Amino acid sequence: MNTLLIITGLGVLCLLLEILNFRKGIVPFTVVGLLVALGVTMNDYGLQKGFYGNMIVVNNFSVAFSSIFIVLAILLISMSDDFYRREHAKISDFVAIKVFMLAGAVAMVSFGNLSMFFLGIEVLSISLYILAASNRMNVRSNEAGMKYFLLGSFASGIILFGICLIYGAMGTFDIAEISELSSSAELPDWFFIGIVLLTIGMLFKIAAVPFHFWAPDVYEGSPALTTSIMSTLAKIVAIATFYKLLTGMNAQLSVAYEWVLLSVSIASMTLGNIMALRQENVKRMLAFSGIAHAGYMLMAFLNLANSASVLWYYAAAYALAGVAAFAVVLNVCRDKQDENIYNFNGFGKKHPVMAALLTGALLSMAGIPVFAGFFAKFGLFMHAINAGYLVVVIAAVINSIISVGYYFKLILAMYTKDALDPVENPKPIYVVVAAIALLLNLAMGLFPSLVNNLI
Amino acid sequence: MDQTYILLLLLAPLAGFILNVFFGKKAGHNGAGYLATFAVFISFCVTLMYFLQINKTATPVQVNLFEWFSFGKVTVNMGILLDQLSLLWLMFVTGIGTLIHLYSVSYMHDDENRHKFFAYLNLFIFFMLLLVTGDNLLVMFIGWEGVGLCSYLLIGFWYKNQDYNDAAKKAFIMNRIGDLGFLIGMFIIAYLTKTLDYAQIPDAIKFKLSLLQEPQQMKFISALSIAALALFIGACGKSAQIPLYTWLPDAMAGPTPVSALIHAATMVTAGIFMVTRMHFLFDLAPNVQNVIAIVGAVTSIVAATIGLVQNDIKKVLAYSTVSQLGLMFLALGLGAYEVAVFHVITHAFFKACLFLGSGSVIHALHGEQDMRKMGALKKWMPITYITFLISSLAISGIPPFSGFFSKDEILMTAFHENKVLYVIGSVASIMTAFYMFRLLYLTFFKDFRGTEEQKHHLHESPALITFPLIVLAILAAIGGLISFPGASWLNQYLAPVLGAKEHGEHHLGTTEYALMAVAVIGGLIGIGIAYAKYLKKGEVPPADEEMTGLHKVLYHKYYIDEAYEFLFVKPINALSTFFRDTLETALSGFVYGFGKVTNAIGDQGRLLQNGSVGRYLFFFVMGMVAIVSYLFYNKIV
Amino acid sequence: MDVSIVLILLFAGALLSFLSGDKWASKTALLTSVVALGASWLVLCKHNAKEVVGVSYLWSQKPNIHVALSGDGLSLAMLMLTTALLPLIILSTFGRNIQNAKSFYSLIMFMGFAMAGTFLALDGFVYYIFWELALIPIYFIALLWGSGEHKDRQRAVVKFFIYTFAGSLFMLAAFAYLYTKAGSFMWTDLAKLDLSKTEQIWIFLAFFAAYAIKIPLIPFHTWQAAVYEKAPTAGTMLLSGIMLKMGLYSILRWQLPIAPLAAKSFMVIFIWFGLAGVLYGSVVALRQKNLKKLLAYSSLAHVGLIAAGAYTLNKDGLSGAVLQMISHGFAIVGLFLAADIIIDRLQTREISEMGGIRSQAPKFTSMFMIMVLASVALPTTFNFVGEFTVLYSLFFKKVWFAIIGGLTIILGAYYMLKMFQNVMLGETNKKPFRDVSWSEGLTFSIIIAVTFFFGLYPKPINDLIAPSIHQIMFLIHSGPRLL
Amino acid sequence: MGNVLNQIGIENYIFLCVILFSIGVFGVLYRRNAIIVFMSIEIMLNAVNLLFVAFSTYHQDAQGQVFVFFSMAVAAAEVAVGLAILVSIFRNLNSIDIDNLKNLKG
Repeated sequence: MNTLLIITGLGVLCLLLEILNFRKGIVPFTVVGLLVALGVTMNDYGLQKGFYGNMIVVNNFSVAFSSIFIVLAILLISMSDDFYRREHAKISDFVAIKVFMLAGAVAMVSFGNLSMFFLGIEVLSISLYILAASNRMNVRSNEAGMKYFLLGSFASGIILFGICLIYGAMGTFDIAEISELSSSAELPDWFFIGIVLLTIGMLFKIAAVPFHFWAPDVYEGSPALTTSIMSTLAKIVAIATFYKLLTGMNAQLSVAYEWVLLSVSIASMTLGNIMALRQENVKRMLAFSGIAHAGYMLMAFLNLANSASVLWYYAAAYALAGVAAFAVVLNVCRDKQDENIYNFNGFGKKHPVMAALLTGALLSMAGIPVFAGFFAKFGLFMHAINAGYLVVVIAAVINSIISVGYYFKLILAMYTKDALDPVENPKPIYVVVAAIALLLNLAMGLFPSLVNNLI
Repeated sequence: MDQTYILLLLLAPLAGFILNVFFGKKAGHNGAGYLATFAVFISFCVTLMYFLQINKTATPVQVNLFEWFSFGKVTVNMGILLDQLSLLWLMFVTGIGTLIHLYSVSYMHDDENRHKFFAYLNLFIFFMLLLVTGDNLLVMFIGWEGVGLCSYLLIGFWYKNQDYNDAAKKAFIMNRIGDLGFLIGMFIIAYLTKTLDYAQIPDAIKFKLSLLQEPQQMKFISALSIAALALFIGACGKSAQIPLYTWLPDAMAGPTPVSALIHAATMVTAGIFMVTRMHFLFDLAPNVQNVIAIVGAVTSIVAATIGLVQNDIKKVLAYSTVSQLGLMFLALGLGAYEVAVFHVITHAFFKACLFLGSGSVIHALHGEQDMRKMGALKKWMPITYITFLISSLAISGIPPFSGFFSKDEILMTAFHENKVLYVIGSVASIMTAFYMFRLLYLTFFKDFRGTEEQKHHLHESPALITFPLIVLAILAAIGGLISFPGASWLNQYLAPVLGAKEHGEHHLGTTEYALMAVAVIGGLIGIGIAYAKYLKKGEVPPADEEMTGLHKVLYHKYYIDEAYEFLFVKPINALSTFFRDTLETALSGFVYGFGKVTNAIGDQGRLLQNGSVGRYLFFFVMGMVAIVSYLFYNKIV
Repeated sequence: MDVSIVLILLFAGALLSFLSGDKWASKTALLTSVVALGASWLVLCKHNAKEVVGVSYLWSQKPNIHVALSGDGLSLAMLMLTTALLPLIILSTFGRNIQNAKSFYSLIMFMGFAMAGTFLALDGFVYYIFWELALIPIYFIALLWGSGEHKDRQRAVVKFFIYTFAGSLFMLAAFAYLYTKAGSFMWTDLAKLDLSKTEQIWIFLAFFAAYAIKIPLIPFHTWQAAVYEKAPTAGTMLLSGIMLKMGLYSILRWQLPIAPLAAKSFMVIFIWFGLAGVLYGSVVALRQKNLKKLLAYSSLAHVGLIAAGAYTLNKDGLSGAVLQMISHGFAIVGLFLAADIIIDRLQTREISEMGGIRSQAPKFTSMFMIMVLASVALPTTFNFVGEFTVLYSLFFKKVWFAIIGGLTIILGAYYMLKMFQNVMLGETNKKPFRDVSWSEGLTFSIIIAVTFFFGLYPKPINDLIAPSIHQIMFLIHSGPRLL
Repeated sequence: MGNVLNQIGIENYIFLCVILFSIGVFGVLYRRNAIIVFMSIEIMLNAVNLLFVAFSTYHQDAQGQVFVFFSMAVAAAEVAVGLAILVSIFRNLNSIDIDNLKNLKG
């Protein structure tokens, strides 16, 4: 509960600091503030309590996810100073929007009421629209913002419709009450239609096939830092929220519904991986990789009970690896026109440490031990087998094989090609962020029991 | 005590090998040679000691050195067995071995790698000793493969000539074909009897047979027959029998002492040794014995016919060796093991002598081997000539030389068993007499046909070469005494090993004397034809391109090598090329194909993502419709 | 002291090599690998003194994962193979000019660590981790220090990585399935599982995908020759000497005990897989123009025989397979060292451009010859003992198996001697050829010593592995299922 | 009020709103002018708002109507952002046709 207040307050303070002409301090201040918020959040672990008439419900699920969101936000925001060095005057706006977005994210995983959910998702989305289009002079950024906005608000409309039908069926927005009512025998059809519409809206947010089209374009066009937020933080926020929606409302999922999720899952991982193979732009490639990972994560939905930990573990492993990877990408493409793969040529010789970090991050995403990505993937496999869906496991296995193809394309470029540009010193902040993210990722690997026990 | 002596026996040549490998080059000009000779001589002395001992006691010596390894229910020991049979072999292996080492000291004196040569020779002796003395089939197999290796190394000793290397390789591979047979034979025996020790196999077979009923007994025996056949295939490889004989003539690429030691006197008789060793097995398998006899007879005649027209002095001797080995197998196939052994021994004497003699000739002619370029050598090389003559008479079966006795025994046995085989053997003998004397006349008589340069250098070989010749010639002359018809020391000596023979000894009746006479006459006919053709008419064999008809076919060895090339080597190489170029590429392409297809789909997929918001929205709505209608269809909503 | 000390030492070796800098990396790696060898020797002594050297720590309660390291004879034998070959492989690189040496040696040591872990792990999960970890270093070794056209090399290495990774992912799925059944990854628990035949078949096939590619058996071998050729020789040695043994070892340790029914029902098919490899590898090797490729195909033929032996499911097959794994490990490292020496001196890989070396380098020739002879399994070499036992096990199943498998002794002799002839013999080569250096000579000498020692006295290894083989045999044949 | 709802039936409200929503959807699908697309989205949102109100009455529950305020506020914010983006697009491209946005593809 306090988390939300602290984060929102922090956002407002950012704007105030700008007024106080204290620009240089904004990012460190925010990071410190977020660390406090992280502490406060983790302090709530084990708590099970509703606030404000159950608008906000704190439980292990929300704490676990909020914590990882905040960690990601800290890592991402700390790179802002260098990233926005050309528009440093507006740094407060950029940081504040990110912080507000984080508030939306936290609201999305700790809602106890559908209205809170809706507000959260809108806060998050609108912040992202702005961030996507934040490079005003760049047509590509404009285009990304516009595409994201159009499709996103369309999806918002559908989500809203879904909420409306659920409300119509239940007469309440309160999750707990809906959960109670949904176990009663007679339910109007609207309820299910509402669930389906919500599902579709959320599938859009996590960029699952066939609602994924926006993702590659938007990721490519947006400023790189925004892309990194979208592909890591926003993605796992959406997936966590989706999970919470389905479990929270205690919707008895039918077999047919599970088959829908299954098909979407397989389609997402297959399409994501195959399309990623031929991408030249790293951001775009990672966008498709994100689609594939969304597909993997949907495997956790095949049997909702007990899969929260698996999902958290996967999401955290994926996002941390993503942040590490993007930190390196941000550094490499700092002064480049685009993020094409050839920018990475010879990087292994130029900056062995950063190259190693990127390699580690990619290996984690590919699911190779000892990185957390491996344990996460394995946890998902076991979960799916337990749920009795061997098909999806086999599909995931085949997809993992394909995915190696493009992850290693980048590694190959770094280590085997000759550099185009002279050596330049890496900015320490990116190294630090990447290192921290990867270390966290590795540390998770040492505690595979988190897969089952956290939530 | 026995263990020490046996180790001395075995390890002396091995030590010689090791010392020569590491220090041979530094051991002075002839140091390596004398060292090697000494090493073999030590073995000879130990052998002699045991040989004298066993003549008195008639009890074999058996020593287990250590446990080697075990498989199935069989445990294989590094065991040494010195019985009558192995000691007999040891006697001539080490005895002739010593002589040939000595001979080589002079023969190889100007070769830069002589220390290696002697090292290999020592190694060969070591493996040969192991082959002969092992108390089970696997230890024999070590020696079996080991001598094959040394044969390979020595044939290809002049490694700069790739033809020689080809010959060496061919020898090794042909032998390996036989070795596979040997292996399979061993497997069957191990499987059926749970042992590979010679001492235990007969008992195990008897025990098994006593347990089995009639039909199973037949099965058991037929399985043993297959084992016998497989072992015989092994023997074919090592002892150069049809169809695996073609390596032996090519093996003449090696230095002449090698041909004498390995490819005439010792290694090639290993097959006969093995069959004799396993005689109880072959006795159980009459069908296999028939096969052996037929193969032996056919080999002897085929090789003899080829030998008729060869012009390379060593090639003639090589085919003669194959032919004689065939005769030995003929005897083996007829169950007359002691006769075969007898011929092995006499053959070792005269064939070693012949090879060394030819070596002496080649030495004198600085490497010339073509008989068409020799002649009249007896003038310059009397000792060589005389020893050569004695050995030729021996091999031609002219009494009282040793070959007469042993060959006559074989033919006599054949006459009693199977007349057809007798006729084949006799014809082969006549041919032998012919080509040996053809060789003799072409080499030592008439005029010298070589260059003036060669003529200028002609000289008798030094004492180191002639001494072994003389010793061997004496042995070739008197070797027949060990199994004098009617009072055979050899048969008695071998009786404990080979058991009481149903053949027994041929008691000398009219038939026997008649047969002897026929054989002698046959030999004389052969010599006579050679005399008429080459001495009287003074013919010289035609140049290669002038040959016609049968002569040409024979000269080209019935085109067997070409046939093998066409039937086996070419197809397998073609297959290899096909695999390498086509199948590998296809398989590899198939695997890459997965990647290619996936990439192609990826490329096509990119067209779907055309950047149009309208299309994205359209797919969005379509997806939504699809999901909703699917759920409706399943009556879930 | 238990087996984990060896792993720790190897890992420390990787770190130290990296930290010691380019100049000292090779020495550090050699030193630490020798220390690791010593440690595994001590562990082996303790094992022989009937002390328990295996360990098991609980890593995570739920999911139930143990860091369990086996201390039985089979694992220790393979551990000895790894730690004994590692110093030799490192030694063989001395005198070569290696760029960025600290990473190179660090990766080699790390790979040794991962492979040793694979041989030791008794918990399926930990085993899989080591299994995959071993893949990463060899990928980089082959990619960065390899030779040949950059594009070809990249193609070959990436294919190798994806291919083997693909295979192992199926194994991962199988482990996931097994865990849902057994609630544990421990080998003992998995082997105890009473799975239905269908389940066993699928699990068997999933494992097979991983192992057939790793070993490799035909037709899954297409990565092999190219990678062996392109990788630096140290990498090739790691691959052929140790890494492919991972697959063979895993057949014995994991595949057969967990899915014995499947192994029994399809025994003939899998024996044929092995035998087909023997024939195919031998035949292809006959006409290879490239020295390293030729050795790669010879390796294909040998491992085919080993796999066929393992799939016979009898005692001789299994123990013969282990013996041959070890002997092949030494022999192939020796052969690749010889190949590396030639390639280093002559700067070519084409056999047609070689020849006439013997007169220039007599010592080298002798050593190479002995390696060739070991490879063709001449009696008294270690390889003979293994090959003989395996062939006997094949004979035990069917005579034809032994005959076809036995063709290896003919064809093997053919292509090896042909290679030797074309590479070493003939008229003296015009290019100068330096005889073996001290480090090369030492490496050869050790390999030769091992080859002959165990060729004449394989009993120590036989005694070491016998209990493990017995246990595995028991698991395979004694139905469901007691341990 | 309740009577009216009873007379008409809640289903009909749903149908109406679905139709309105669909009109919005089709508008989004068919129109290329960004402003009109925005308006179509607004129609979708407002259709839902209408339904919220209807349900609110149906359930005799004020929450639904409160939600409508939320959603209207959110919609306004959304459109504000959208228009801002549109303005910068217009500055860069001199066009507000969404079909011109095809730089990013593949």
